[in-house]
Amino acid sequence: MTAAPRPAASLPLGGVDLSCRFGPLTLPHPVMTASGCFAYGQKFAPFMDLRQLAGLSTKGISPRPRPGNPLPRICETAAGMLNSIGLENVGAEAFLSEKLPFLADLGVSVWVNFFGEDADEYVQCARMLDAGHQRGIDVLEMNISCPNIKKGGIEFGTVPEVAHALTKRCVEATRIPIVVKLSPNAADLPAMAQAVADAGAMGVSLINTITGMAIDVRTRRPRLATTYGGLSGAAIKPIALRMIHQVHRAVPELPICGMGGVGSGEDALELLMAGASCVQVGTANFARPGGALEIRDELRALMAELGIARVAEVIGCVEPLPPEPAWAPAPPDAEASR
Amino acid sequence: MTAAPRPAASLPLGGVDLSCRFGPLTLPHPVMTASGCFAYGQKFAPFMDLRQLAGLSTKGISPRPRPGNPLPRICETAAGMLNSIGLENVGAEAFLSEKLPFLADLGVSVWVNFFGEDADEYVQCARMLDAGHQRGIDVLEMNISCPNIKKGGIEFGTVPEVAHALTKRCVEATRIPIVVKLSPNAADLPAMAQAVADAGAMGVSLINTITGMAIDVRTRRPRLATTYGGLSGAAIKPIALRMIHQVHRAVPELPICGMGGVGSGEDALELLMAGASCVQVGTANFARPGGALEIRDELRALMAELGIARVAEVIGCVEPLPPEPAWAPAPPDAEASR
Amino acid sequence: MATSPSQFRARVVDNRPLHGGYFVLTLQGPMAPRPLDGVIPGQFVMLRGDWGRDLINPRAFSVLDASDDGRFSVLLKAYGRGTTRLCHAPEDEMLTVTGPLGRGTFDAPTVDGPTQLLVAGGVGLPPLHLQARRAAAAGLASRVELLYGGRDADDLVLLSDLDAWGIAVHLATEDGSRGDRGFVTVPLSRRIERAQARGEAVCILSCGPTPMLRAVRALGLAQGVPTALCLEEEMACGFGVCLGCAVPVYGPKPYAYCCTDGPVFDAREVRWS
Amino acid sequence: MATSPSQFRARVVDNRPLHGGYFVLTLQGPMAPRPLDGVIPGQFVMLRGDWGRDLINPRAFSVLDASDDGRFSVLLKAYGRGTTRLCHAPEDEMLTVTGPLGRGTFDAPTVDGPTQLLVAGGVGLPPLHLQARRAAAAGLASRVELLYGGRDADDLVLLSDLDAWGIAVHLATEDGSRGDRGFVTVPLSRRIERAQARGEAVCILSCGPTPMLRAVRALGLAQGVPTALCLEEEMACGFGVCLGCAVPVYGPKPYAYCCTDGPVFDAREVRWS
Ligand SMILES: Cc1cc2nc3c(=O)[nH]c(=O)nc-3n(C[C@H](O)[C@H](O)[C@H](O)COP(=O)(O)OP(=O)(O)OC[C@H]3O[C@@H](n4cnc5c(N)ncnc54)[C@H](O)[C@@H]3O)c2cc1C
Ligand SMILES: Cc1cc2nc3c(=O)[nH]c(=O)nc-3n(C[C@H](O)[C@H](O)[C@H](O)COP(=O)(O)OP(=O)(O)OC[C@H]3O[C@@H](n4cnc5c(N)ncnc54)[C@H](O)[C@@H]3O)c2cc1C
Ligand SMILES: Cc1cc2nc3c(=O)[nH]c(=O)nc-3n(C[C@H](O)[C@H](O)[C@H](O)COP(=O)(O)O)c2cc1C
Ligand SMILES: Cc1cc2nc3c(=O)[nH]c(=O)nc-3n(C[C@H](O)[C@H](O)[C@H](O)COP(=O)(O)O)c2cc1C
Ligand code: FES
Ligand code: FES
Repeated sequence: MTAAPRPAASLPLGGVDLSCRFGPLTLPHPVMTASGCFAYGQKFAPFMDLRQLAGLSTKGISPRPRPGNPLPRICETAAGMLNSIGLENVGAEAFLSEKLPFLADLGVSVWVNFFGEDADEYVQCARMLDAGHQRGIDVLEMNISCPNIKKGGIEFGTVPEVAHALTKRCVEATRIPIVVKLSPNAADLPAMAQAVADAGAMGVSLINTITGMAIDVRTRRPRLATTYGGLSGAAIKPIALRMIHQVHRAVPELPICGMGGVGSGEDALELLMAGASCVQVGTANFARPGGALEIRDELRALMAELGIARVAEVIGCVEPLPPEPAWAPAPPDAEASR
Repeated sequence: MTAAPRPAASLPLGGVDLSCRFGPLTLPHPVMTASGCFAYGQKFAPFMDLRQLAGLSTKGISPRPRPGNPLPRICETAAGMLNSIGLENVGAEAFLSEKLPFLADLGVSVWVNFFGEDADEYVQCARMLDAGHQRGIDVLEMNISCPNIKKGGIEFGTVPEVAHALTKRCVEATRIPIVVKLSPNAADLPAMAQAVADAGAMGVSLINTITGMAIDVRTRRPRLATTYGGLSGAAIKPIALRMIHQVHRAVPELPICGMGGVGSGEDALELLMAGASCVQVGTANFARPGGALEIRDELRALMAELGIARVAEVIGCVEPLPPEPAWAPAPPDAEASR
Repeated sequence: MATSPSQFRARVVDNRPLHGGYFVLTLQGPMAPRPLDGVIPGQFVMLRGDWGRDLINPRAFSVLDASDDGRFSVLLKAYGRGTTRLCHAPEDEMLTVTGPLGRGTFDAPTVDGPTQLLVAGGVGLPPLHLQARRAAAAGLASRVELLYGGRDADDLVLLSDLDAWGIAVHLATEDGSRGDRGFVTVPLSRRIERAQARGEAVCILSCGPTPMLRAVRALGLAQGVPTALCLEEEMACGFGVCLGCAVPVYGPKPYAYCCTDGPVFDAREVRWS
Repeated sequence: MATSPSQFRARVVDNRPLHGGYFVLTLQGPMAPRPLDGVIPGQFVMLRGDWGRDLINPRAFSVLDASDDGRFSVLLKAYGRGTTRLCHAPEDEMLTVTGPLGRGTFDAPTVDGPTQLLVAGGVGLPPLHLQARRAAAAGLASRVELLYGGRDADDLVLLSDLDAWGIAVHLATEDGSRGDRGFVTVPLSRRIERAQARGEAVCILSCGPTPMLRAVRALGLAQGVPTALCLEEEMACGFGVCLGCAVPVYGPKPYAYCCTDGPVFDAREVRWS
């Protein structure tokens, strides 16, 4: 316990300004909800005032509707869960006509998560969703990291050159800014981030779920029909923090939307300090449908307690611990102190 | 919940044969203890009968002694912990003279975990430890995956060609069989496993800790002096299972020593079913210094309950769930059933 | 359909052990509004204690009863980690509750409708118990009958309620210690045969372990008896957003959702082998 | 040094709230052998409840006292998740205990040795409290004095014990509500000055929050008073195998281990800035 607590005068709640920027976007606070964990928003209306969110990311959209994977699709693990939903969604067309109007009306930042089964489908999807430009869609969050579809997915997410080419084509296909959601299964995240930044991405989202597995020893079967699924929740927060920090250090000017195990205001602040410009709440929405706004309130209270007036102050602010005094066989002033 | 429990007559405890094989080795049961979580064994003597272990893996040994990293070196996370011990160890020479005799006397399988700061040091270490051939060392567990040293480490663990070359040199440097401990941070585990198998490794150990981070929001400092550390414990079990399963499917003849979050007999059985030939208990030793033998007993009881007579029966036995009946707009016998 | 769901805190006011490892957990929810007013048999709640960072998702439990003093109860049995904790929840512990959830529910019995055969097993009793309670309260006790199966006599709980409501009960136990020896399908097929012999219209409403539901479904389909199944799928959210609780179905789309389309489904619709 | 450590189960027989958020948790361990027989001030135990898969490692607590009926106690305050749970551990809860741990401990006072100034803060009281208890039991109450600092009067606990044992006590509180206003170093420097003025040999034994220990160390080194510090480092195992609890030191090796070399260290040896 060598780090002395940083002395800081606490602030009144009102002294905290939660507003923040994500590239060109201005957000009222840094707490959004994550793709696949918030459906298309509507179903949370009984539980929270959706207009108070900073923004939300929709379930991943593909050019055509998809039915999703066989069941079982989810299973709980230690401090986390696995899912293999299979990117079930209504398809771009139905999204634009049936879901977007509701979202556009909310006045929050709407990020449409999207993907395709191959590169052409990605581009096609970006082109289709371009119809939402200035009609409610603020960001296209390009998911190159889903472990749950057969073709594409993983490969786009692990090879920088492939990701670069794909991003470039999608950026050219739409007027809406693109944020690329990177795969935590990639060996070199900074290279991936640089590659998509060079291709014109406005920012990156990280992390998506990490590929995992669970087995029912009684039936000798995997607990998910697809054998593998994506691990999310508190268990992965340390990995998310590391990846956000690595990318922020390597490509400091690239805004990062951080996610992975955020379940409290303190978790959110950790991600911001690692280098995220805003955060998304995923799995925690299931247990606490109003959780994202509670997390915003906790963040405000914690910032007040710690004397942090503005979000921008702390983005990526974490610094190495001071070095220990140099080792020597005897204390420097061994004689003096006797 | 579609998988019906597999019917199996339960067995008396005595009807369970826990003995198993790891390549040429015969083990009395599949539960060993993991490197870095069991020191050099002695300190567990007050808590358990060490002779009852299947085997143990020592703290990672380098050619010269190492002092380890500055503090803080550990921190707890959700269902897991981060460590950055820095591969502190007594060095190969002191290990052979001071630690090995005690271990050799135990009559259990002694795996000496080792590493170097560069390729030459790896080879040097393997050569030095070769003095333990038929004097107590059964396996050299080559750690190419430690996130906590500056040079080498990670790179050896993520590039198949580099791992192949390193393994080959070490295999040639010693008469003791080599098991390579792979890095979970590699993007393509099966390729890594194949590469080291081709180079003459007797088997692989997986997984080592996954690189992670935690931040103290009050001090704005990382919770570990080295910023990043290795995540272990229950939180990572789903990732361990996936990697073990992937490698076992890709290189079925290669024995796998599995580890990552084993804390119960059921966990151990899960890893065996995913494809491990034996398991190592790591982090769980800290809370339960006698835990490895309790886990062995739980495994025996669970196998008896499930009617599993021999360990070999279940290694890699997990099979996909049966497919759902094909979808159709109407039930196949819609009329008949009315 | 009951009111739209909300999330609220509720206090454990009673956690009564029955025999066979079952517990009736009674919770005190808010009074105004009472979130579970008008709850329908088959609807459920998601429950979670202040369990920290493990056991991250809430657990689903059918509502056993809800009264107008804001109290409601569920029937529990220890299955895994979550239910084990709930079985040991002490008085005054606070739980987080989401509900009422579930849109597809059991139809109420009617004077001239088919006799409803309520087929229950294990922790599948609650929706049928509530169905019976409501039937009795509506003076329709004779329009429902409970067929109830368990491993042994100990595995059959809350039977005195059914007696008190004057509802016919047919029992089956695997070890024959009470009622028919065998599965609940034994009295069920006998009852269906009797109905068919005398031209009585019957339908099946069933809830219980999946193997039981499969057998009930097969029987219902084979005999041409309209069958409604209350399913249990693994759930993360309970309100239609995680898409984890997919139920394979025949119909315009290959999957329906247990939490929002169900938990009650027409047996013909369910795509089971 | 006490007997070699073991792991055992112990039952909560009392969890007594004091003021200021402190609790004295008393546990009943096995009787034969009694694992904590002969425990030495500074030794500690690792405690963990049946907490499931989260909070995976046990927590370290100095032994406050151990009696020959197999009971022993620790002083607690809620700090994070683990200590919060322990503060709420109900009677009869079973905990897993490993101990006694720690080799480096406080030297016992002697008739002709230096006066031991026991400098305590917060939850650092137990080793010094036990040291004082043992001194009194050995008829050496006059050879030890307690210097005890806290935020306010509420933050100073178990003082009546010291009174009963006839041990001199010097208090300090940050808000001045009891004893000197300021840190415990205020009465400590006065006491050292007094000793130096009259040629009295004194030594410091200290345990408390790290910032306090840093100040005590600085003072001890500056005044040339032999100073023993009982340190708290984050621990996973408590018995020398995880190597997590490194303490930077001067000496043949750059690190010593809090759990096996300590927790008590010579202030000169500790490599702190
Ligand atoms: C609509 C509905 C109503 C239910 N009503 C009742 C009831 O009245 N009484 C009762 O005792 N049980 C009921 N169940 C089952 C109950 O939800 C599970 O037994 C419980 O979730 C198991 O949790 P666990 O932590 O004990 O088990 P674990 O195996 O540790 O749980 C791990 C995960 O699997 C899920 N899970 C495991 N088994 C089931 C299952 N059979 N159904 C759904 N999810 C499961 C859990 O929710 C959790 O997310 C109901 C389930 C559903 C879907
Ligand atoms: C030798 C020794 C004796 C101690 N004696 C006492 C005592 O008598 N009474 C008392 O209340 N506390 C004592 N502590 C401190 C106590 O162990 C920590 O406050 C406790 O571990 C915090 O756990 P938590 O879950 O509440 O905090 P969290 O912050 O949630 O814990 C997270 C992790 O950090 C570790 N940790 C956090 N703070 C400390 C710390 N200060 N020291 C060591 N580990 C820490 C925990 O063990 C855990 O692994 C002692 C510590 C040591 C090393
Ligand atoms: C059930 C479920 C479905 C998800 N679906 C998507 C998706 O469609 N597209 C996507 O980019 N991420 C998806 N994710 C990943 C989350 O958006 C998020 O990146 C991840 O869960 C980590 O955050 P968390 O730990 O807060 O959940 C999904 C996650 C879960 C749990
Ligand atoms: C404190 C600590 C130190 C470790 N040191 C080593 C090491 O020296 N060499 C090595 O190969 N693995 C080391 N490991 C990794 C473990 O051997 C094991 O692979 C990993 O912890 C996963 O298993 P677990 O979840 O059971 O702990 C260490 C792990 C921990 C927690
Ligand atoms: S449980 Fe989440 S969609 Fe049904
Ligand atoms: S706590 Fe593990 S070595 Fe000290």
